[in-house]
Amino acid sequence: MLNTDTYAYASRLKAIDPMQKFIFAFLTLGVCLWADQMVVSIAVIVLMSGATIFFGGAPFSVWLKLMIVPMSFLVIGIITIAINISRDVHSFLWAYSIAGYWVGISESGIREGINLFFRVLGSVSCLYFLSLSTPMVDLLSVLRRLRLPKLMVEMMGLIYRFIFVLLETAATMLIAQNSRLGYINLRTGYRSMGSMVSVLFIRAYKRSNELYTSLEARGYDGEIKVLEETYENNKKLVFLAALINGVLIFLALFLK
Amino acid sequence: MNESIMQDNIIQLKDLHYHYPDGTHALKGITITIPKGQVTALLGGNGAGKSTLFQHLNGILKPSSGEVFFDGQPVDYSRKGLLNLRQAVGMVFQDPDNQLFSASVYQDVSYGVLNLQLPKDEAQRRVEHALERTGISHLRNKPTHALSFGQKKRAAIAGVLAMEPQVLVLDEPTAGLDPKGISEIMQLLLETQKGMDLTILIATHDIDIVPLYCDRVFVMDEGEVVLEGTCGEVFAKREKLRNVNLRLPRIGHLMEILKFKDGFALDEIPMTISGARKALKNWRDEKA
Amino acid sequence: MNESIMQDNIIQLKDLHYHYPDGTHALKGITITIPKGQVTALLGGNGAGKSTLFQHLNGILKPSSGEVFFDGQPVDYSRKGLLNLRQAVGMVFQDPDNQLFSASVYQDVSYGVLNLQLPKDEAQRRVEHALERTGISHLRNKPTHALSFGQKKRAAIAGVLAMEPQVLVLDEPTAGLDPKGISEIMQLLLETQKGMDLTILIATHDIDIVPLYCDRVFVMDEGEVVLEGTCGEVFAKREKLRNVNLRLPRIGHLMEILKFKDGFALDEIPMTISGARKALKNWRDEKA
Amino acid sequence: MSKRIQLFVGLVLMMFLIPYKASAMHIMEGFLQPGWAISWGALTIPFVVLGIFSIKKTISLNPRLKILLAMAGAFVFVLSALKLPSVTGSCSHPTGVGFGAILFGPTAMAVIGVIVLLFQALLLAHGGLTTLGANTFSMAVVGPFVAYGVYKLVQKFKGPQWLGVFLAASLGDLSTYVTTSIQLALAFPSEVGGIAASLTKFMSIFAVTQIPLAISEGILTVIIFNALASY
Repeated sequence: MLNTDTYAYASRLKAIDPMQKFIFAFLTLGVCLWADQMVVSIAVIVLMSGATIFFGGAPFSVWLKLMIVPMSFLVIGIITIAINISRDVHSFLWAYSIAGYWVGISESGIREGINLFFRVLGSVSCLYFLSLSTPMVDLLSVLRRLRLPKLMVEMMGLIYRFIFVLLETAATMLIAQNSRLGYINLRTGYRSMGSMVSVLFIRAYKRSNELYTSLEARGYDGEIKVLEETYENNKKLVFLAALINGVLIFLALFLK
Repeated sequence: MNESIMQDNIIQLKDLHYHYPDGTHALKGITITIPKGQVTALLGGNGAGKSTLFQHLNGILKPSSGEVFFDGQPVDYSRKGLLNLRQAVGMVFQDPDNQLFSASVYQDVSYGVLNLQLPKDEAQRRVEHALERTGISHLRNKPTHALSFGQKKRAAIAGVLAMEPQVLVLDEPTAGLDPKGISEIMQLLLETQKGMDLTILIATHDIDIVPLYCDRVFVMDEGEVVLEGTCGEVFAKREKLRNVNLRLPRIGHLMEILKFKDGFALDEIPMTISGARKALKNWRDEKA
Repeated sequence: MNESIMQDNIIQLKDLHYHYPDGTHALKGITITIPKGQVTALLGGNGAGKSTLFQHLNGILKPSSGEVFFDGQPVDYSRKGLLNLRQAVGMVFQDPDNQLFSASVYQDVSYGVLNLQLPKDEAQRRVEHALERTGISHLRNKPTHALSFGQKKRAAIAGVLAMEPQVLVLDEPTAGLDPKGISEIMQLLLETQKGMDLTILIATHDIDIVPLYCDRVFVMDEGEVVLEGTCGEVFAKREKLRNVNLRLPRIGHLMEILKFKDGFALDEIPMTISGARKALKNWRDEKA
Repeated sequence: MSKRIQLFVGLVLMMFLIPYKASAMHIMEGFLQPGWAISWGALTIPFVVLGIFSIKKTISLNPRLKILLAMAGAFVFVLSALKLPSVTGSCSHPTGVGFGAILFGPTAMAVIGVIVLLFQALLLAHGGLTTLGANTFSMAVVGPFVAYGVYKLVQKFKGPQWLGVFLAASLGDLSTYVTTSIQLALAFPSEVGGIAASLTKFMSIFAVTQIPLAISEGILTVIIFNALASY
């Protein structure tokens, strides 16, 4: 399982105020979506991956792996959009006829497909900039500052922590089952997975009780309050982010 | 209750009974006093009732009958009373994964402090102090799930110390640690006890650490306290210990055999390495 | 490979390296041979790489480089090869809760056996036998979550024994048990080893049990094997042990001090209570 | 002609057999135009808000449930990270939609779902921020409501519990991907034939292929509930 958080903690951009990183990533993502132009998209890809890899120090191999993750969806999605069925052969660049219908690809289909391809990669590189430079704990503090409901942010913090506890348990149980040949064929596989998941659920239930007890032991009063670390707030970076997006917007308007 | 007892004992349990909702009679008339400023061990096999007893000390469980006194006062189970009690009696649970709820070490340590409604800078000071004392300041920005087991234990202890309790209660603090981890965590506890003027209470079945680090011992079995006293007093009752799934510390066991089976004329049966050295040297010198 | 080696060693690892997907270099060139029919201990602090090593022994993990031999043959990582290997090398995990999945003890013990696709009566015979050997026949119809911790450990062992492995690999078998539980489980393992002609491999940081129950020891640190030999040989390297977060068994520590600091002229440094008795009696008799 | 049919069948088969993961079935970052991203987000918000209020109410009655719900959220995340055993060896993941909806109700699932989807986007690069609204709508609103409704319906007609669980989990899973197909068809209508033609295409790729996986999830969920019942 890929986990971007590990690299976020190691990032050289970690100390920057997460709010700044969040606004920068989201703004650029918005501009990339709005512009919907190959040139702008490619500019965003270069900018964001550059920031992630050169300034943040994220390993190139990890970034590449992340870029491949959505590929299957992207390729299938684009093929589905680009291929059309029609009675009229003239709209296609290339087509086959089946039972009186034509199945094929049109020029505008190809153009739309290519545009979409780069728009998606541009947007995705904005997302990866955020996840490879900002640990989840910092992002939660952004959400808190954005006045998301307290309960929501609290739940997110708890869920995030528990994911790792449960993942570890699940991994150990899967190894134990594999050691006793629990996935030797499809039938035992389903049986094993079913029993593993149910035991995991019961363990999760018990753990939640024990955690509640230990929260109580530290004076729980219905709300989880914690101190937040302070971050460096760099005015120059705000200016830079605005400048970059201004240029991108002009570029898009010029091309339109 | 007279003045002198109030000064010496910080926690008192009087004929404490506890029935779990399913009917299990987990504690059967516990009467003990925990002396202030010492390290007390609660020894007992698996299922002896140690954890159940602990949860009475800061009001997580309420006795079915009997009474709990803190600092001479019966425990007040109102909201405010409980908050005060929980500030004064800090609990460290066996599995740190059941105690650390935040992915950030810093935030987790700050949680209990913030429940005390202190000014922000005081809260920050306490968190820093707890991080330093437990030696995990450098881990403050690490995610909890990236910590080793020993580091998680320290983080759990820091979260409780930050509340500046008077009593620190630990359930199996050495469980799951390797020998170096054990001696480090016990050393940390002893230093903290002196540095912060704490009373420490440890539930354990790791017998070998008891004579090394603890002043007094209670031995529990099936919901009852069957033995109590100093390490020397308790470990002298060898047969009784064996009856409750425990044993002597290994050094003590060797010395016992030397004295009673092999005819070494030792004055007493020491339980620690240093004690055994002294006893054997005395014996050699007397013989010479 | 000649005939004699094939008979003596059941598992051989040759220059085994393992990198976790995140890049951690967990095993750094492990070369060991596990002798057949003995109890071998794998000692090491937390995070030394013991569990990672174990998961190579039944093919859960595949080495990044290097080779694993079972019974003289390199491990075959095909589906069928893994099936045979996992039947032959049984794994018992540290926390029995991670290993018990079924509603009743009987069902759980039969889980692995049923996956071997044996005739029904043979499967039943094996389950009965495993229940008996681990002394939990009377618990067969109990739900696993109603068992005590020690009983759970037994049920976990029974579930592996029922597959009639040649090698039994146990991760921290004594963790979480009280002293009586520890000696019972170790006794059970020794009897099983003799009764079923098993090879047993134990990963542990409970040093005091090693000289009592194990024939050979490997000491691991940071993904490498730093010491190996009989208990006597390994525990003679006192400094090296301390460097890797371990220590001598307490008895050994006492004897070391007596010999080197207190001038007791002992021939060797025994690690067990019976060894210490003998040494001290010898010394007394020589003096007298 | 026959050659052309062969080629077409081959093309379709290839699409069916590409070993993509169910988790990659979340609509990815950047795939939807801003208008659609905002619309689906706006449509989803009321359900999440409703969920928060319902959770608040439950918690005020029993504060323990906050931790339990958080644990359940983590559980759903872990569940969706598991690889279902499958015949072909290609991996697929359960959605946990039916399981969660039956145990915690559809309103709580909207909150748990949006959190899980956000984590999947940020930690695993599955889904995205701008498509969070659309994905939440299909996976944490439609799926759970369908699953819960089906479960209650089977209960009302006194059907056996296993049937209720099976149908809830499979239909919950399936309806999620039908919704995804609709969302994609709306965003990308065909040049010829418009939304209807586009929907046919997306349904055959994203929903029809999901049928065996939906059945798998149904079976697994039944096994889980049976195991839980025996506890």
